[in-house]
Amino acid sequence: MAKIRGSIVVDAERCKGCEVCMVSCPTGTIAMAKEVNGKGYYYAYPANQELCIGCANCAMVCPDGVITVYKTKI
Amino acid sequence: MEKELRLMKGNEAVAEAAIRAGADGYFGYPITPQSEILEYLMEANPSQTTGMVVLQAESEVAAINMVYGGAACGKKVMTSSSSPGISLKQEGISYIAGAELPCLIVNVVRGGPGLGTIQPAQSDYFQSVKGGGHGDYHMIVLAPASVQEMADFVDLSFELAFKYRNPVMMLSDGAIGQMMEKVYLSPQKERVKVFPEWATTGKPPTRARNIITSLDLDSDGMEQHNRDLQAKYQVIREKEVRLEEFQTSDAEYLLVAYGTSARVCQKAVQLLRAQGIKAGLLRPITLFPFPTKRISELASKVKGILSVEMSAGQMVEDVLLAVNGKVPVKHFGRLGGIVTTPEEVVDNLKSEIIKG
Amino acid sequence: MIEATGIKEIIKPENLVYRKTDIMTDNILSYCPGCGHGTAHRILAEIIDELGLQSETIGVSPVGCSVLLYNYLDVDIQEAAHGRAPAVATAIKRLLPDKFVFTYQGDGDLAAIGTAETIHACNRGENILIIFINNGIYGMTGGQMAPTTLEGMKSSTSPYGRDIKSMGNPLKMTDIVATLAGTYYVTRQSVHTPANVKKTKKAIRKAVQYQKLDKGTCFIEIVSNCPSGWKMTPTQSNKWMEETMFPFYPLGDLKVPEE
Amino acid sequence: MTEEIIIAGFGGQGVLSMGKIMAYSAVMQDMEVSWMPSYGPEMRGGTANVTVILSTDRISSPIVKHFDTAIILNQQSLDKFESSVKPGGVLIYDGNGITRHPERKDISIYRVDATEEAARMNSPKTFNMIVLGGFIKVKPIIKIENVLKGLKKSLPERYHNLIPMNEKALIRGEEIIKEVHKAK
Repeated sequence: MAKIRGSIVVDAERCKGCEVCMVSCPTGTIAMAKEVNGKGYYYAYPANQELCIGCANCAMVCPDGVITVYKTKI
Repeated sequence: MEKELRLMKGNEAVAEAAIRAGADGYFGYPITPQSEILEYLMEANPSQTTGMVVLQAESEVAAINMVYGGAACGKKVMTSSSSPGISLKQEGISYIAGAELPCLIVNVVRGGPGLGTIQPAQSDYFQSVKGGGHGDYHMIVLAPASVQEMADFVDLSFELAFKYRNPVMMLSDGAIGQMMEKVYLSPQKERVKVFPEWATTGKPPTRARNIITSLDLDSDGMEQHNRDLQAKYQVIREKEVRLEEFQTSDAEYLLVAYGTSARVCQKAVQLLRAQGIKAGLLRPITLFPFPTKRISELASKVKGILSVEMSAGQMVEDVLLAVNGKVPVKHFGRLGGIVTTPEEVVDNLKSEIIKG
Repeated sequence: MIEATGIKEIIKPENLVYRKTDIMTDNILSYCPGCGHGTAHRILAEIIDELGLQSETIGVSPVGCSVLLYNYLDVDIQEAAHGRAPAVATAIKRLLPDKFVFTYQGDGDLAAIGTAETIHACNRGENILIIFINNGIYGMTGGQMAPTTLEGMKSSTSPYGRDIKSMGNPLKMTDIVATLAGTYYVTRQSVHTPANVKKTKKAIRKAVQYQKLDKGTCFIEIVSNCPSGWKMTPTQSNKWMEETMFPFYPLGDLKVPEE
Repeated sequence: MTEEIIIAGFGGQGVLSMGKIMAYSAVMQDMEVSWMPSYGPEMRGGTANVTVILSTDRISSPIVKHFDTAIILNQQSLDKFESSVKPGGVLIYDGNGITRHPERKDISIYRVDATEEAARMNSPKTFNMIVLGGFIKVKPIIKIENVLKGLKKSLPERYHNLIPMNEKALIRGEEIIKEVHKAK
């Protein structure tokens, strides 16, 4: 059976670190960075990228539209 | 095409002229003494002929903001009201001036302050020519003195409004709005189908989006916007002054009056001349821009000037600035809705200027 | 440039499932972290994109936090005076009836200073879409009490909580407009979870269709958060919204067309 | 030639429309006209008056203090406007309901009992046309044929059947107006 694998790209410089994506992620892919971006926010990043299923929940709730989502079947 | 002769009230003439000028929209709210404008338009029902939209708004505030919305689409739109209603519109007028939108606002002035009276007055001069709403801005202000001019100035107002992207006010009063005179109406103009390039009409792929706003949170940007506005007003001051003179060539005494008062003063000049007093009249047709230069020239030739206005003395401040101390200047006018009579003007000129 | 990307082998154009629509400009949103305004803007932009409405859209932005809406959506927009957006939109739609016209207004704008314009535009049945963001507070001016502020809710002008006796009741504007004959579709949604985002998008899509069919006013309330004004983290604010706002402003349709 | 006229009476007597017909008739004769009403709530049941100016020249002030002719239709208006008639001018009044008759000796005074006559003719609505007929007799500035032309132009088609009745009233007004006093 084909397995669905996803991946996200966070425009970290535009991320405001609100964490809404993190709590919306069903697989725990996203975490907040330990360092800040140029604006001083702890930005979101795919900490556990192998868990991502490309569901786009994170992107859908991101108020700043900084997440791009990709998905494929392996 | 030949002009059509009608006997009409000033208010009706404005309404009919708006249809014939090819106006796209009128948004108004009833208030005496200008309600005939909305009534006439509703009865004429131009949506069925020219396609002009006529809407009774829920308030003067809503009406002026409808004008904002329509003007921002590049359409020929207008509203009308009377003094208390114009006060309500001031917020919107400031936004329209700030966003540089063309439109026509007709003020059929009644006596104030407050609810005041429904009779004619000219006590809205300050709020018309000096701003009225917040911020540094000017409307172009035209002062019709006859029913014919109530009609003619509608088209002129739209022309000036679009030329300068600026609101234009026709500052009339209850007397001109309510009285009937002969009027020659221009033939029907086509409504303009081409939109100005700045209008919000839906962004095609061929241009950037159009934004209509008066906001700039950056103070430097806002200062520059203000400087641009002031430069525009300066051009208007230089190019758009309109006035009429009556027996000024040999005048020793000058009356300055606009609108209904100018009509009264014309008769006063006749009465004075019959008594051997060489009086003349200057009638500003534009109140902004004010005919400062011409008044200054005449001030060098006359012995004294009487500024006549149905107010406690508003326009006289601009007359004083123009005359700049060359000769005595006094104000005369009745208040609260009473129209000054020619005889009163004669008496006042004699007692305040000639003997004074 | 900070690296915040996932697995390189998956990140290929043919695998793309979601990216920010081009109708959203690249300007950085002026909203606080976690604010629902951004999400609401984005899904409106997505609808405009998906339905190919860019060249026929004219929006009206309010006064309030979303005053700069015109910086974020790549469509023609007019910025209205506080509360007057429905009047402005009325004229736009009447003069350009083939265009898609919407207003985007907050609770102070729509339900306080603009109450008259809102009610009358809805009552006339103006064929426009009104999007109403209700976060129970005045965000832009610094967290003052709004007409929709809940009983007991603290704001900078109700520092001890909204006292009904002296400050009046929270106003259910959406319930009011649903009673007006001119409204065709009235619904209350939110954008704080993926499921809610989908529902709100669906509502906006419907409103666009109804406007095309000249059905009258469509009114979509989005109950939203104000982390800064509520003095909470974004995720706390969303939780608080579910627990406290939704019971008073329940999500769902208030008026649906008879099909 | 300029004729400055005040017409004053109750609201509802047709004061304003009489002025309008007068103005319209003068337009038919290629004259300049102005019609300046008192307006507002006072029209609804209270007094109503209108200043009509007919002239061969451009009209300056539409508002004047003294009149060549005053057409007075009730006591209140008589009290208010008798003194406004220019010396040598004309005052025309309907005697109906008048308790204090005009007293000035320096003006010509005419009486046209139009209320009574309209009742007798069984057409109270033509009251103001009887008065107008009286005016035309005294001051033949406008011609009856032009009044009728003006009516035809200003009235909607559905009222054109009323024009013959109005013509009758105008002629009756010319017949019944009586000179009370002639200015020296």
